Amino acid sequence: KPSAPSGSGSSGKKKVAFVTNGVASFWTIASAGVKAAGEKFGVDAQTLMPAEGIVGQKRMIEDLLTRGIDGIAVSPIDPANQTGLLNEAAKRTKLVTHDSDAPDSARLIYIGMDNYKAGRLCGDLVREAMPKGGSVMIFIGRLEQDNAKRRRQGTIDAILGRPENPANFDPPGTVLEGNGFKILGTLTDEFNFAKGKANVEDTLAKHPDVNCMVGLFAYNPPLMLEVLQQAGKLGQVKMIAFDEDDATLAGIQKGTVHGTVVQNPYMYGFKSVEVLAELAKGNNAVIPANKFIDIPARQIRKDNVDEFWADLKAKTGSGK
Amino acid sequence: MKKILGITALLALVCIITAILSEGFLSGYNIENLARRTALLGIISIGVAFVIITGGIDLSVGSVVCLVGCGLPWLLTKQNWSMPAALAAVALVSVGIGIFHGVIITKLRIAPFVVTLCGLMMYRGIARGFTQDQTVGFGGEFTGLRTLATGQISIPFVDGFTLPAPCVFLLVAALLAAIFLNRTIWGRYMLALGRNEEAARYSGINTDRMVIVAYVICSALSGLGGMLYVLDSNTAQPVDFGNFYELYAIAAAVLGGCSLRGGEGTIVGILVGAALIMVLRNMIMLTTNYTNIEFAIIGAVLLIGVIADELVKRYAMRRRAARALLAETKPS
Amino acid sequence: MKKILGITALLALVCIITAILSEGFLSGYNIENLARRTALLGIISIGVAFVIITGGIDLSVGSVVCLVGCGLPWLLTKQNWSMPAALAAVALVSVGIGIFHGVIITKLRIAPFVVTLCGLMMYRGIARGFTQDQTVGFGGEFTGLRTLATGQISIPFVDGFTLPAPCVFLLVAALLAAIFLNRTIWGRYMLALGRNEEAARYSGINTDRMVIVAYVICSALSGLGGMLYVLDSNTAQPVDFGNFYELYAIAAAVLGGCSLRGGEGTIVGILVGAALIMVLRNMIMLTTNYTNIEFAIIGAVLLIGVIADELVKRYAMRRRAARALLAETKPS
Amino acid sequence: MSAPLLEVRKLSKSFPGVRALKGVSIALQPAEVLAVIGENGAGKSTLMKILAGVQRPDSGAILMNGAEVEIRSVHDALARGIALIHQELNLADNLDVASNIFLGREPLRGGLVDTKRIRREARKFLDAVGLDVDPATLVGTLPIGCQQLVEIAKALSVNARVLIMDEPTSSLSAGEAEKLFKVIHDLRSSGVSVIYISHRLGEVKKLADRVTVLRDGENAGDLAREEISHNGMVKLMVGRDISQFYPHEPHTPGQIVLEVAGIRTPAHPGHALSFTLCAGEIVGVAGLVGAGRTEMLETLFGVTPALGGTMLVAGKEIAPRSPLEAIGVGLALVPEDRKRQGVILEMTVRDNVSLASLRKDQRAGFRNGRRERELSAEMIGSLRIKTPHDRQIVQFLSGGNQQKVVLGKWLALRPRVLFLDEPTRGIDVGAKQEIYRLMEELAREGVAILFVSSEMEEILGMSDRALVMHEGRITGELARAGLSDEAVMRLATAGEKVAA
Ligand SMILES: Nc1ncnc2c1ncn2[C@@H]1O[C@H](COP(=O)(O)OP(=O)(O)OP(=O)(O)O)[C@@H](O)[C@H]1O
Ligand SMILES: Nc1ncnc2c1ncn2[C@@H]1O[C@H](COP(=O)(O)OP(=O)(O)OP(=O)(O)O)[C@@H](O)[C@H]1O
Ligand SMILES: [Mg+2]
Ligand SMILES: [Mg+2]
Repeated sequence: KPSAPSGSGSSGKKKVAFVTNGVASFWTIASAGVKAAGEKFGVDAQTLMPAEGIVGQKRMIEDLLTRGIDGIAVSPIDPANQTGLLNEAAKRTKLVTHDSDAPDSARLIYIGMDNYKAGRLCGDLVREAMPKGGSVMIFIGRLEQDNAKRRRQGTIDAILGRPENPANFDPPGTVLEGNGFKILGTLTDEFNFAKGKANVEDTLAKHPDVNCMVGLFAYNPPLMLEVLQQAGKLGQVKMIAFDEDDATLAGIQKGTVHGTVVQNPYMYGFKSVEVLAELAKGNNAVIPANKFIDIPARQIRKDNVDEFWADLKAKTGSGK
Repeated sequence: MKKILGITALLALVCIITAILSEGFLSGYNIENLARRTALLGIISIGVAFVIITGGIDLSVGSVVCLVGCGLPWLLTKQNWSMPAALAAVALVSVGIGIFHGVIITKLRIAPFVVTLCGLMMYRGIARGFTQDQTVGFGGEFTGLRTLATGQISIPFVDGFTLPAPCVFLLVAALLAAIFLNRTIWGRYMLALGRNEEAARYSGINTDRMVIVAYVICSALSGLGGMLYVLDSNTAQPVDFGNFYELYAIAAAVLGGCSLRGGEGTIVGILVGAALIMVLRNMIMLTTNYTNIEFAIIGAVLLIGVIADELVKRYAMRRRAARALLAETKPS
Repeated sequence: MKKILGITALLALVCIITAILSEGFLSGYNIENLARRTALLGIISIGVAFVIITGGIDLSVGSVVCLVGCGLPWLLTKQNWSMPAALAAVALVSVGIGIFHGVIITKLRIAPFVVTLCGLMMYRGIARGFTQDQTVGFGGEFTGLRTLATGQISIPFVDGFTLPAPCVFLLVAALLAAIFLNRTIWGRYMLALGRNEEAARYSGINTDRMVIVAYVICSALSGLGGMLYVLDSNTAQPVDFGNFYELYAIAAAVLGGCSLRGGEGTIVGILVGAALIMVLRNMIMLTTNYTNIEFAIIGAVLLIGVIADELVKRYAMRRRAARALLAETKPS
Repeated sequence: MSAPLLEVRKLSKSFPGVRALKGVSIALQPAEVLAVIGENGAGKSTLMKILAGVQRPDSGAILMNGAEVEIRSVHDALARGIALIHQELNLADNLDVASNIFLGREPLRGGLVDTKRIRREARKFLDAVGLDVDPATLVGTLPIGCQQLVEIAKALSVNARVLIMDEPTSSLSAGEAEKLFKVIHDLRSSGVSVIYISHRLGEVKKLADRVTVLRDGENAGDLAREEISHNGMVKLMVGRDISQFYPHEPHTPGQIVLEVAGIRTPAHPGHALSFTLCAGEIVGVAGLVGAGRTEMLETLFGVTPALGGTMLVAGKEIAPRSPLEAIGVGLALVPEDRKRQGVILEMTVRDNVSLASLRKDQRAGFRNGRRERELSAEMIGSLRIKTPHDRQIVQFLSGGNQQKVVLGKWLALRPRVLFLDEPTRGIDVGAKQEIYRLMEELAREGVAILFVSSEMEEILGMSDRALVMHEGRITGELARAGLSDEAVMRLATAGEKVAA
């Protein structure tokens, strides 16, 4: 185990870091990819999850630069405003972005997907689950980070049948109608699980006849399942999920969740480290002309859930 | 119980307003939810109230909730401990933390604020350490254990409402706490030392032991709360599970009539305080679409509550004085 | 300055250990980063220290940081206010908050803990309200203004290190604070009333005014800190910008020798305390891969620090007593 | 006759539930020492606080040199030359002596506090009160008696025209008090007027040019210089004669109940304390302030455990490490500082009286409510505690009655040995006499009483035997026959010259 690295070169291995935008189980899967790629490409690869938002992420990146890192992959929390920090990092080391892009910065490449498009996939699942339309409530951890905003907007636009417009933003408090659907609102919980659960419960109290719930952060769907089960409304209220929490996948198997949109966090981690390792060796050919490695999101439904889950378990080694 | 009249009236008012504005409020389902949330907050608030009554403060409540809330599923699902062993472990840790705080505060005479502030940082750090920052939960297992938090007890002759299991814990805890505080010698000792520790010591009270007991009660109830919270939500993330709960708990206790100067507090008041906080949040959810100003509203209500309480007290005192004066000047 | 000897030694120790374990630690780049972070924390810690010295507490620091940190870019970029107007607005709000706290605490006699706890909830709630929970930042604009936080001042004859601009703010604030506290009558009054408010009042001091001034200093420096934080990071998320900063600030002040009982504290000590917290975090990042236990370590160091301080004090006292005993029993 | 320097006309002041002053009038001539006396709660301190700007009156007028003035704040009062030495100590113990003396009136230099000048000038005032400490010493490190002198120096530094002293000698003993009297004489000679409040009537007789007596917030009468006599003052204060002030009758001591051999206190570990105490005996402990008497009692009672030596209670050796253990063997202590260590001010009479007995009367950890009621009723009756009911908050009782509550708390435990530390400190004559009467009764019932007092008359009047302490040592023991003013003073100063 790397216990006390002190600058590049002491162990001979190149050092790269994978910085996330927060602490979440989603990133745990990514860190499995980071580890696997680190072993495969012979680099010291570390996953860092800032617990304190933007200020914490900045501090982490600065300290990584101090440590003498050979490459950093980062998921910027607020790309538009973190350009300065990213450029500073790009000056001192190889910098790539993952999960959330910062196109205006000097990052070498973006590895990930388009959250707006993934959101649209999610919206499509809603329409698929409810061909006749109905009322929908959206749950999400926070609305501040760029990827969350875009994901939600994609979902809304797809449900309402709007054309693609990633720059659009509907305020969370407004009720939106169209295409036979009524989007009742978007509730955030700031990662407070008790509140996340209370949000779902209060929705049932306020709108007893709600038809569909969409959970856009990995932990939202499990909390929703929890509440629906306690309220005896499993299956009655359609559920659309995002990401691949175990409870979500189990729900899809049982049919209580219609489907989920999965990114591929494992590949985010793996690809990021792969690219950084190659760059560190001086191989710049890994960067395509469009400076984008697409790791597309996928829709998982009852028909492909078993295969997906088995694959996931194999990759993260959580099958035991 | 004049002290909690104001807060009870406020609670009633908020309930009435919400009931008028939202049909869902009085539904059995919503009331069950409110009862369960109040129970969870109430349990930790009672704990913190004991510390406040002895003139101390405990800022580590939220972190103990996190430590137990993450520790229990971690032990059960990741370390494969047996259920009794895991329960015993979290109970021991909770009590141990209380003893640790109490001993440092009484024997080394370090301010409770500082000791428990360190606790706030440490216990969450430890939970993040052993879970490796990963979300832990029960998956679909341990449904029996989870009934402790999710179970519903049907009440005879009442339809459409079943009592959530945490309420039973709350009622038992509140009853025991009230008896302890008001009917036992230890309870009286705590009230006395909260007012004047030196005089209590000179009266032959082992004040150090009483203070330690108060911190143990607080940590134990925080641990119980943490267990129920995680059994209820089924999953916990160490970075933010229980964040700021100490502040809610203290707010509930203060709303309920505990004075931070020590020596004052009623258990019923604390329950009313906890219920008020939960009903306020519920109200904002049910009647508006702006949940992000929830905190602003709770903060404002809390502040207005204590200010009104203070002003009413002053007014009452002035009236009493005036009446006494009148009685004196009137020829008898 | 015997009081801060221990903490200064601890800081030196941590620095030496980190320097040995990590080459990067002593690089100009890292020292600049550390200096800037210490400056930012130091500024809000000095503010909170004034409140602590008068025997109060301010839990709203982090929320004021959030309010100003989100408010400034919001006014400039979303509301298109002119820079002087926006700066004046956040300054006014900060000072206004201090007056608000001070007046409620002194005139209505409500515990500072409660008042500022409500502030903690309210100001963040307000920030979340007006930003609609959206991240706000300066984009690529306002580079001139941002120099206040990101600027580097080269020092004559020193290569490879430039002084981060916030350090200038810190030095000015610390100098003014030290002079204010030790050499002006108001500083005296604060020290006196922090220890014995009645004594101060009976000496003809307008204690209420002094308390209000302390809260204003605290809020003003919190606002300054919030401005510098957001100018430094260029962006702020209302949900967690400044979260828990009050606790760090209080921890820095306590580490630096402020007693929560009031009437004690040195400005230099606070700077050392702030630096210690920042160096500890830096050490963990530079020398280990376990950043998630960072908090556990800070909490533990803080606790060990105050315990050691207490034990050393006791030991010194016992030695003095023993010496006195010797002198007394010796025939003169 | 010209207008008085300071005059108060029909001043009234009410607190919630109490009318502290009901139209009180006083007049103070230039260069006069006016004593204001009265029972506890008569309104003396309230009146003085109003004059010093700490509190505002409800109605009435204050005149200076015949012109009506309004005193809105302490600052106002100081500006008009009125300074008050409060009944309780009011110093910031985190600041040094000089800073405390000039607190609120610091001389400035270039906008900053002129520390050098403060220290230099402080020296002058310290010399005046005969306190030989460095002005840079932290006040917190000084013993209570010295702090009281600092407080007096502080009042002198105002250069007031009217100096009010509210029980300045309550924590001073003979030596320091003498110094103070000299200061007062000097002040008078230089034209300053002094209002002097004290429960020690001997002092009043010695000092006062005139006496104003307050009773229940009203004027009860004035005494001119030649009319001042002990009985005259008492009669005006309590409205009746109190004959035979010290009800002492010699007791025949029973068996030895407390035997102290070589006990060392943490404050004075250099000296071993030894003495014995018999059942039914009242033993006084005399000494100057800081002689270590409180320390001795606290050590015997387990508050600050002894560093060595042995202690036998009824023949059984014990070494109490907490009051709890001391109580267990039948000891009880009525502490020196009533408000801090004696009562819990915010609790009721009943709760205070029963506090120490809860453990004894418990039923499996539960309180025995009926027993508590019986106990408080019994104590209110037998100690004649003046209270409307036993649910009254102790804060609202007068000092003497608070002291009786403390006594009641201990008598409920039926102690074998009762330690009393300054049992009559700040208590009016009526209450004093009741406490003496109680001591007598208890001794007759066989309780051994050890009482510390700084009042010479009390020591002489009440002891069967007296121990005298000086700087942590017991310098002598005087049997009743050998008890005299001079003998006690000689031992209390250990042969040093008494400052007079
Ligand atoms: N701040 C206050 N609040 C309420 N009651 C008060 C207050 N101050 C004094 N009192 C009451 O006013 C009355 C007069 O009190 P005061 O202190 O003036 O008496 P005193 O003559 O100085 O007595 P003592 O000899 O015990 O010092 C008492 O009944 C007292 O309880
Ligand atoms: N808290 C303390 N810390 C250090 N020394 C103390 C402390 N309290 C008292 N002393 C010292 O102990 C000695 C005895 O003080 P103590 O109060 O016991 O005297 P006393 O004879 O009871 O006087 P008094 O008449 O004031 O009751 C004094 O010389 C004092 O300096
Ligand atoms: Mg008085
Ligand atoms: Mg004494």
